[in-house]
Amino acid sequence: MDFTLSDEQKMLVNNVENFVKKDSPISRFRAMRDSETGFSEEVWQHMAELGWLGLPIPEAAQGLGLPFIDTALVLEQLGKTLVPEPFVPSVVLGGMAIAKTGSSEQQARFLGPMMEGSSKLALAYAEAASRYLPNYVETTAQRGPDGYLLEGRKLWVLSGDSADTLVVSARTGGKPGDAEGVSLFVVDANQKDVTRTSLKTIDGRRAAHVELAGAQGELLGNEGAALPVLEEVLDLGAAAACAEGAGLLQAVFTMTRDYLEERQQFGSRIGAFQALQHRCVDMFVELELCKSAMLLAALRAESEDISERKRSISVAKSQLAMGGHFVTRQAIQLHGGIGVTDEHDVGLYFKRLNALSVEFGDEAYHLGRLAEAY
Amino acid sequence: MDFTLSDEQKMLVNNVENFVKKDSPISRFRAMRDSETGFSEEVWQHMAELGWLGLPIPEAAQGLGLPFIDTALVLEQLGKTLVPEPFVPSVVLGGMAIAKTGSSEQQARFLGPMMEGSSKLALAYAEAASRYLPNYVETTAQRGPDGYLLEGRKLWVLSGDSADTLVVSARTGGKPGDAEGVSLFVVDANQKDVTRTSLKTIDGRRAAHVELAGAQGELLGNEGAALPVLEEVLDLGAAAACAEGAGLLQAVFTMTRDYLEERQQFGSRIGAFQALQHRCVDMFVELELCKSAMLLAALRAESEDISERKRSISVAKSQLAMGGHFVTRQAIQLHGGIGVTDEHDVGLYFKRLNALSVEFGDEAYHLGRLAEAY
Amino acid sequence: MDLSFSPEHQKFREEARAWIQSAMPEEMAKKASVAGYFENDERLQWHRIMYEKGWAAPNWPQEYGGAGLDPTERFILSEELALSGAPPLSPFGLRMVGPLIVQFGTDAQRARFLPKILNGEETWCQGYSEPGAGSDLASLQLTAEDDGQGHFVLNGQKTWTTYAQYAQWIFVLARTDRSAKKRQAGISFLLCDLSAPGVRVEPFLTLGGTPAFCDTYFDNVKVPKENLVGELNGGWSMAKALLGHERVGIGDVGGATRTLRNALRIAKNTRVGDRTLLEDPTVRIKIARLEAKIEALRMVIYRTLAGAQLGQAPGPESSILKIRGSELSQETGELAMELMGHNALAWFNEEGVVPEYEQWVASNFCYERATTIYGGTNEIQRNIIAKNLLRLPSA
Amino acid sequence: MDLSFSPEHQKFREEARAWIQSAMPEEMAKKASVAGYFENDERLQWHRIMYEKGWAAPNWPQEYGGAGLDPTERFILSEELALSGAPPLSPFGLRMVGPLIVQFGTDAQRARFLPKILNGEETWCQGYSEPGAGSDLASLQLTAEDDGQGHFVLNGQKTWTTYAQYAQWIFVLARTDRSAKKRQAGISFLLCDLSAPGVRVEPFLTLGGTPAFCDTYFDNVKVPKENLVGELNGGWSMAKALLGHERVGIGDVGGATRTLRNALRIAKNTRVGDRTLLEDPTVRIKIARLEAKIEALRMVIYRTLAGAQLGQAPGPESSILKIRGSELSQETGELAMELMGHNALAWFNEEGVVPEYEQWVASNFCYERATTIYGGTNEIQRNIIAKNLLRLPSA
Repeated sequence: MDFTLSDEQKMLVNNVENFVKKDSPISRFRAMRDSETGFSEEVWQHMAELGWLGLPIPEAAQGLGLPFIDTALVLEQLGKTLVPEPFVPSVVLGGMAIAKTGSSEQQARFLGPMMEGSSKLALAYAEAASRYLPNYVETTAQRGPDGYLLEGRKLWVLSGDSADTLVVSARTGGKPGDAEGVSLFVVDANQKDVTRTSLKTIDGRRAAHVELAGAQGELLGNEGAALPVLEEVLDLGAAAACAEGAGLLQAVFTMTRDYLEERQQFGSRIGAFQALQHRCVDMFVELELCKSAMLLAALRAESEDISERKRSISVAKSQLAMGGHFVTRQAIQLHGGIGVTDEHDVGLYFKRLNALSVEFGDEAYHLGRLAEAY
Repeated sequence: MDFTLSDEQKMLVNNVENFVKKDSPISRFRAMRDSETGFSEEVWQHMAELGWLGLPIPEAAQGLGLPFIDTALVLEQLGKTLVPEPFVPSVVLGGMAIAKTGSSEQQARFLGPMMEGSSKLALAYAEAASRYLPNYVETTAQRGPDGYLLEGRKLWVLSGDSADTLVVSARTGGKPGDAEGVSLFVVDANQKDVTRTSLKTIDGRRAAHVELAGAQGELLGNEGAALPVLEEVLDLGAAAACAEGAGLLQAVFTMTRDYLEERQQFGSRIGAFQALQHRCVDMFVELELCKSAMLLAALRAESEDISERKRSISVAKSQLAMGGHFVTRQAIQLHGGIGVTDEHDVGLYFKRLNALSVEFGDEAYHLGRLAEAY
Repeated sequence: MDLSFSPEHQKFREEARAWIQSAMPEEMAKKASVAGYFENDERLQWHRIMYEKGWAAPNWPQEYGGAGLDPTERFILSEELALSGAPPLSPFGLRMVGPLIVQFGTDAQRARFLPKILNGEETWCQGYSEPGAGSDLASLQLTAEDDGQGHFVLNGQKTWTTYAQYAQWIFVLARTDRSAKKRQAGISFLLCDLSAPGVRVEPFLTLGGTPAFCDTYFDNVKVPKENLVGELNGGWSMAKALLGHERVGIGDVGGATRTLRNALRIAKNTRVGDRTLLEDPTVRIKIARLEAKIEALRMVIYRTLAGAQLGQAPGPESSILKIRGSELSQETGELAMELMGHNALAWFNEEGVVPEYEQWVASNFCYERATTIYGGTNEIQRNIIAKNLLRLPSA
Repeated sequence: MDLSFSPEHQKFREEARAWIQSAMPEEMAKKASVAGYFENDERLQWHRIMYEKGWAAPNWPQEYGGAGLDPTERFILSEELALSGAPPLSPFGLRMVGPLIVQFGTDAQRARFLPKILNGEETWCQGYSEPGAGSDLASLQLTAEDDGQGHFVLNGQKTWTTYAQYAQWIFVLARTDRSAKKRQAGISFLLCDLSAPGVRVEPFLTLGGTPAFCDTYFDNVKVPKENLVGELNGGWSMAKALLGHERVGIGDVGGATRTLRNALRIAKNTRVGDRTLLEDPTVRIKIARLEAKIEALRMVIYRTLAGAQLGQAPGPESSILKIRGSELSQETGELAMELMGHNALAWFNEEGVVPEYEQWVASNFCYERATTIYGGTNEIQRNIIAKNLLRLPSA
């Protein structure tokens, strides 16, 4: 076991840390959330130039091919100021789905532009009855003369409003709930048979509901065999949420600790009150658990032992929900009145944590998945 | 709505309070728990003389016929020093089962001696696979030439070791889990086809496993129709547990509060430490909820609206488990080292609460029962 | 002992429920059925309807326009209102400054202010908290200097002056004697016209995205001396009395009950594969646990209420209402959020994106974080109970 | 970064596991498999077996008989021992006074005491707490007066001298200078023969019904001066160092893991009607929640361990181990109790009344209340973290 960072990792983390501090303080997120897309195209291009968009993409597809922990370390830093660019939807979800299933030609065609910043990807898997189950696919794909035609409705596609290219799960066989018969398709988001509704989310970002009315789709990988990859990609998403969550919680914890030191009431700094001190320690306990669990998730996200991967991800994701809700709710409580205004940053973290705990499966879903082994 | 006690109720409570203070301090329970039966026959006779054993028994059966709340008020006082005599098994369970199902002749024959103190009753309903379900009866009763013969094994019959007469649920028809086909029988505990194993329980009391190998039983009420009454009696048992629990929690709370006031560490009374003050307040919150919920249970225990009765009992019993575990566990924590010895009384309350939270259905069972209405 | 409401009270409940249903305009009823956010004009509209019915100020003495209801009827009415989802009437006039003026005001003050509070013509807001004086209200800094010409001159800032942007009047605690030794001394209770020169109101959004909060700034604002309520420098005890009012929050389980019912509705209507979410035993048990907690607290309320009906002061059991009531408000909202799954991501989108009964869940859930903070944080409540009720030693 | 154990360490784990299985006598293995309570002679028997293997004192320097294991091997060994359910070796000699004598003792003390601690010939107990000095250890009252004839004379009482009835020696903190201004000054660390005249040991039962605790009384007990460890009046810093040792509790999730596995076994084997308890989703989720909590804490341990392997001092993450580890010990036991249903009523009955894997659950559950108390209550731990690590202001 070894949890020390390599020199390369240190440099990477350092670069992101500097970027976050200088170029993306929390005030930038606050400003962006009222803009149309919720993020800055300019910053996105900057991220592309820095090479970040290729971090986990295999070298064969011209990415950096770094282990997922490196992406997680980057996301942990980005989480500290809630950097709003669609890194996870485009790189981790859409990008890795194509990297894991696409032909060399497809990888070059879709991932190249994504990594260069000229194309954005998103993953469309959730549906009205799927909740967090990737196998409950009611959207269908029928093979036609010019490829596949997709029919159905995908919900809560993260950053699906600004993506130009969607990776969509659809059923080419079997019935909803079956493991077999799920396929992945690349879908041009701007074609006329795709209708998107842009949605604001609680964390000041955007998602889309996507109506597919006979939309053209291009098959990725083998027909009907995509469920394992889809699960793998969603687990990467969960690991990404854990990583971003760890950074977020560190930031909100520090903010709260500092507030306890600085805020005066009853002639005393409120951090001197034992009941608040103990609460702060309980927050620290959960923070440390979330930080450790995020390492577990990131280091096992690519494990070849699938049950080990799922178990680790589910441990970390449920820890993020349990610990994250506690830390962010208490952060607001300890801030008192200003904590429940939209003015103070603590609420931004609170809301983002709520989104992270839902995305890629909530606590109940992941505990249920853990229990499958019993 | 009215929660004031009538003059008669005040007098009754006052009598029991005096008895508890003078004749049954917690030290008496401590002494009794190592005796053979766990209680004092002399005190039991005294209770009979005072008329307490007939409190909820209908006037038609020569009891006092008082509403169940009066019995609950008595039990609340008895709970304060963990008075160990088998009031609930004999009066509330066995007694009320016979009162609700027996013929006048049976009531006179079994309840008269019970109220006089010359006979003790117990209720045998739990089995290996029943958990808390009264309808999962595998014990069978077959009609023979001289009445019914019972075959099966009943577990955790409270005070079943010292009772001479058992009320036993057995199946005269249907299969385990069915509502129909459950009957109640009076069984002479001393007949040769009944084998009892006396058991020590966590709360220093006694129970028995009862082997019925063709034991003679006398039918109570209509064959196969006893489930509603059995449920009713078990709900009375649950209400009794809530009442005793409320008294228990009041006592252990007061003991803890006083300890906080008296114990010195770091040159200060530990009750001055804010973290412990807040814990104590949280205990107080749960105590008040348990006290209020016990009134709900006791006042609705005899409600003619069965769903209202079940709902009220289940609310109160799950509150007792939730609040009671919290209060007693924290009572030990706040007592520190002496709290985890067998020497200090706080542990006696802790253990009794554990028993009360199991008996007549635990938190999960009662929450499940609440959810049946959804 | 008796747990049932008297036949008269049961009848009153039925009447109240029926009246609320019939009195609510259609649009309002629709919003009420999904626990939506009401705009100011909707709240005023409902105030007027309640006023016409005579129920705007159930707690006031009848001579000033009170409803003439007994404590149980008042409770029933507030519970039915909460369950109906009707717009909550602004509490600052009706439940706070109004009763205070009744108790401590002059006849002239009563005549000037009470009728317009009652009929909704003048809306009030509360000027207690300041940026540096939240839990520690006694450290407030807003000054009120006697200008020798019949006025107090206000300078400073109040915050969390909820809905000040819609209000005509504000009641403030201000420091009239800066030399007082005890921080609680030297504070007076003043009534200030928000249209007076020098008053500036700046609304800001709550965590729930709604425009409920304001900062209110005072720059040499003149308040006529006749707008002093009670004794000069005697404002603290009145303020505390008011906080007590605010803390009781006796109707709180109405909101939690309503939110839990909504959670049940969400569970029933949410599909998970071939089943509904409500078929999941883990979901059922979560709902049931909150039901048990709410019902246990409801019994505490009933005990308090039965005492009040007999004219008794609230017993020790009532001290837990604020703490547990606010916790349950939050826990029910948290459960509703959890049950919504991905729909919990939704934030102020157009109708139809999520079912209408889910539309306001996230905003309410966020705003409800305030319930364990306002009216004295739950930590302050615990301090008070530890000291005053449990008599634990002080450091 | 790498989360896997090295092949060498994996091999060590397999070897350790295999050795434990083969080395345990049959009767002991049976008890171990059901987490039973071990009598003193069984603990001693296992001590001797571990001693023969060279693993009695993994933390000691090799020159005094340590096992020569690296930090990860030591962790693996302690985890495998915990999972096996083997009798825990008495920590007072091996993990507490032994290392202290190594660090602060004289050569003569090392030669006299260490070998017999190692081979189990002499068992020790700990004399820290007193009736009036629990969390506030510095207020201890046991006096040690110099008799001018080469002895300290002990008078007073120690309590929670766990297993003193089986021990030959006790190490005590005693007040050697009553005039010291700071309460922590004037305290010395002494080694006392329990067979010395004037020592009286009175065992008493724990909440779990087991005879683990004792009061130990000292009535003019003479302790030769050569049994002073470290400086005269310098005992406090050594005592604190030891408490630190006790607090780390790095192997704690071994016990919680084992209890959770037992809970799973109970759920699998408990019938509820026509199903097993484990088929109930609400039960599954309860087990899973604790699994997630344990595994998250295990990662914290791994981080600490990986640092130790590199010779680094424990990082801030390690400070949470005692708090969370003790909570999980309790929560797993609470769950096991819940799953047992009526069987949770059982208390020290004969075999067969409940399944053998349920036999000790209730006793352990009760005793585990101590884990949030001993070695510094969790409240004290929070005080320490708040002050030393989070640097929150002091009152």
